[in-house]
Amino acid sequence: MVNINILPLYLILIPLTFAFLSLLFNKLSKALGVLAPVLNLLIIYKLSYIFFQSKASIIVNLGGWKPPFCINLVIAPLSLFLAFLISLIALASSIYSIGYIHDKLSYKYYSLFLLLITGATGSVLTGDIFNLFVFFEILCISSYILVAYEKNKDSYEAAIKYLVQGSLGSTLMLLGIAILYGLYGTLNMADLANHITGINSIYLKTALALLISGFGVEAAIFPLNTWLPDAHPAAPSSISAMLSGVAIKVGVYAIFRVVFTIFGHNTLFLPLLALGIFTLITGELSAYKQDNLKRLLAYSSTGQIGLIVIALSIGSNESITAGLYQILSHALAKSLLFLSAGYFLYKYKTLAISKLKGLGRSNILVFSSMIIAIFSLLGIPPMIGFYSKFSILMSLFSSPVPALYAIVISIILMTGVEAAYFLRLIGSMGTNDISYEQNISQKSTSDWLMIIPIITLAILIIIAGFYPHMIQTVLGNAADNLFYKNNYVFRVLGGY
Amino acid sequence: MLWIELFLVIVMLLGAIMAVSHKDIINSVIALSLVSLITSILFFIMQAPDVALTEASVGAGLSTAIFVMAINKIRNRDRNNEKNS
Amino acid sequence: MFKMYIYFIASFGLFLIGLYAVLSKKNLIKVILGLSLMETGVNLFLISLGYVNGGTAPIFERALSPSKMVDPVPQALVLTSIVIGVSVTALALSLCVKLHEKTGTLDLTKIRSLKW
Amino acid sequence: MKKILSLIVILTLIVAIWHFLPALSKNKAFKIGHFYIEHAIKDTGASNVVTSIVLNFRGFDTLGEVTVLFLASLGVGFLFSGNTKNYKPEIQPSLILRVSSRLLFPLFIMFGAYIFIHGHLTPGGGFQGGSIIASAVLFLYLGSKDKKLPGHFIEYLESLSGLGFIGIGFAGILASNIFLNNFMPKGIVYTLFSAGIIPVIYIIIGIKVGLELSKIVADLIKGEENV
Repeated sequence: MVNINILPLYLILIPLTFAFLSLLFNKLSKALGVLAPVLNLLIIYKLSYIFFQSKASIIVNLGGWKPPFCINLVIAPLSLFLAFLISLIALASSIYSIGYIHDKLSYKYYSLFLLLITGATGSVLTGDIFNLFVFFEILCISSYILVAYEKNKDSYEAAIKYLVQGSLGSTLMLLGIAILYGLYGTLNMADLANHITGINSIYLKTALALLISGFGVEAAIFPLNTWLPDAHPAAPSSISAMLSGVAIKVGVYAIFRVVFTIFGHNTLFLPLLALGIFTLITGELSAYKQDNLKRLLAYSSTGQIGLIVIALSIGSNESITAGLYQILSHALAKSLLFLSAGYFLYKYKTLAISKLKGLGRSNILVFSSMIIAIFSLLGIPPMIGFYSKFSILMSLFSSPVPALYAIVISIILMTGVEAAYFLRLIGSMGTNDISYEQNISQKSTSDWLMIIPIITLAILIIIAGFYPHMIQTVLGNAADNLFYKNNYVFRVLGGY
Repeated sequence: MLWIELFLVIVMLLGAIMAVSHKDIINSVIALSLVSLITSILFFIMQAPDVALTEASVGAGLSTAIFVMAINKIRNRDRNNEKNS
Repeated sequence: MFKMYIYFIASFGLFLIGLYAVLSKKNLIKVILGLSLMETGVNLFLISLGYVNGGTAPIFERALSPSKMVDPVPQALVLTSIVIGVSVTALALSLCVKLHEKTGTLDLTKIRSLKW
Repeated sequence: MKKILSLIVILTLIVAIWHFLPALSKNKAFKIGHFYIEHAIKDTGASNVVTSIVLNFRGFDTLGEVTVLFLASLGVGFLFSGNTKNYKPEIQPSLILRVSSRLLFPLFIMFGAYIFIHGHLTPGGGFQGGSIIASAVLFLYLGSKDKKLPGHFIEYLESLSGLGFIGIGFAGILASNIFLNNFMPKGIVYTLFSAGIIPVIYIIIGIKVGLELSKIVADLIKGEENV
């Protein structure tokens, strides 16, 4: 009964409608916040089922015109994968927020949360560059407000810093789009890709630089990531998980959609490789010194983003697969860690690692999930993180990268640094001597609402580690979708 | 026509420089409003009446009002703080 | 042709003056003002891209040929970007007011984490 | 430091203009623009091409744009949710301002409504009309001694009109399986009742934008809690 050609649209419309509804029916807002990701997951399941039967991407044309003249949604493996990731993390974080967010304005929280999902899903699905800009703005603006949700001095500072840098980025992005429109008179990504044959003229270079720096603010690439270590810790933990697990990845996706699909660049992209290495090194080195748990996780996020950018910018098919793999493993592990950091903040009102000493033993479920996530981030064999890191290194060796050994050594060294601070964290939380006096409130249902998403994510990390080849195949499809621009152009413009 | 545009652009750029460099923030906001207004006229000259209408009502009107209200709030609080201390 | 040069200088002038304000000003409201200027510059640039010498506005009248109309697409885009701009400005200013409530200052050099 | 910065800015300006002038002066053919001009009156029935692009060809952008404005009003409302006092000006408005603001308020509203109802025929539309309505509200505030907008009620109306926009798009799905399709009869061009769903959407947008911007104004002008 359901028409395939409009089904993908519901991925955007459901969270958007629910965001409006949650202001109308304040009592239902929690249920709506959980229901939207669930429905989205069901739709994605149905869509991927259809996709694996027909092996053709689904193009949704809005408004009843043919692609270059209307906005279209492109449902291909890559966008399905990212939409799946968004809905999954959103589901975990929305269940968690029922236990975590208690103030009386929480219906506004859910409304903003749903709009965050709308923005992220929309920018992943859309096939029009100006529409991408609009959805990106929805994503950014809702995260500015959510960062300020705690309403204290730090959160206001973080939010305004994020806002200024973010809107600077979006202005640059708009200028880039304007130049592209001026050159080719079209806004559809596939149509643009059809026109652009290589990054040869100064205008194209300028446009590319503007677009990368615009999306790079949200993606937290090296010179533009000073907002991240303030904004991620200042947000409520459920939102930190969303920002770190989803929002940054959407930025990375947008950058590489522009570089690979629109500009058709399909070899090593040196500037981004260099920036990725800088991002990795600065992120991990600054994480080492932190005592605040969430700040440490935020810096570690920038380091991991550096790794993802390195993998994607190498620009071979395997390396893109590896980069997407790393996106998956990092999203799962980092949102788990942020959620559990929020759990400790909620229970003990502190985030200082020195004060959390020895508290791991009394919260054994959360603590063991944290250990699983950390092992996955470090790349210890049975977890999903091992395969992603391993395949990044393998793809590095199999492609012509300048200063190959320097890059490999820096990645390994940075993994060492990462291991040092994470093992310090585990060691300090798992010791026997408890320095901080415990004032544990009795276990309530809201505790369990927070613990269940954390454990579920941990189980997912382990299970995903058992099926590396299946994930590799799926992500390989997604990488093809990003990499082979002619296929994409053909699918979208097709009969035109 | 050309000279009118040239004149408008020069006034606009001067207004922008004044908006950025003036010490008193209220004057900067008024200069910003002037820039918006001239931009709106330029939009009209460039045959974009829809955008000109939007820029005039949103950019020159409401945006300035929002700026002034926010600055007013900040100044009131400053004054109250001084009175209290 | 000379006309295009004027618009071009105007839009990039606004953009760069705004960028200068964002990068170098200490007062937070000035920074937001600079963002607003940049936004205006980009809008002017977009509209001037679609301009045709001697063109007419893209609104049909009964006795008007559509052949000399200016490009309507940038106008639609600018409509969107103006509205987004005013939303961001309103949000930024209310964050400023709240920040001032907590810290008592809007000077970037005095606020610990706001150095960029 | 500042001087270096400004020097860099000026240098960039010169370099940018030097590089970009030839590209601009080429005056390329705008591909999709011509399509829209050709098809606007035939296929959408709106004589204002910009309106037909904003609401029909690229209507999804406008849905996003309305959402951004909704977000802003939600955010400003959230940030000032602690302030519950009414607006009380320090200097009382004069008699002339008080009376004229009340007299002119309905005229302002009418003007705004006129602009968004005629969006498909003349310049202007939902956003412009909405912002004029918001300035009417601002005017009312300036001429009053003690005023408060019903914030929660406005929030309801905002979400309702947002749902209305989605609902019209959805009606397109029911009618012809295409979201935001212009399924209603196009009518006679150049008359008020033409262009199918375009005037309906613009009225909804006008109401929504008017409410949102007035709510932002009201939130920002409201009294302080702890002063």
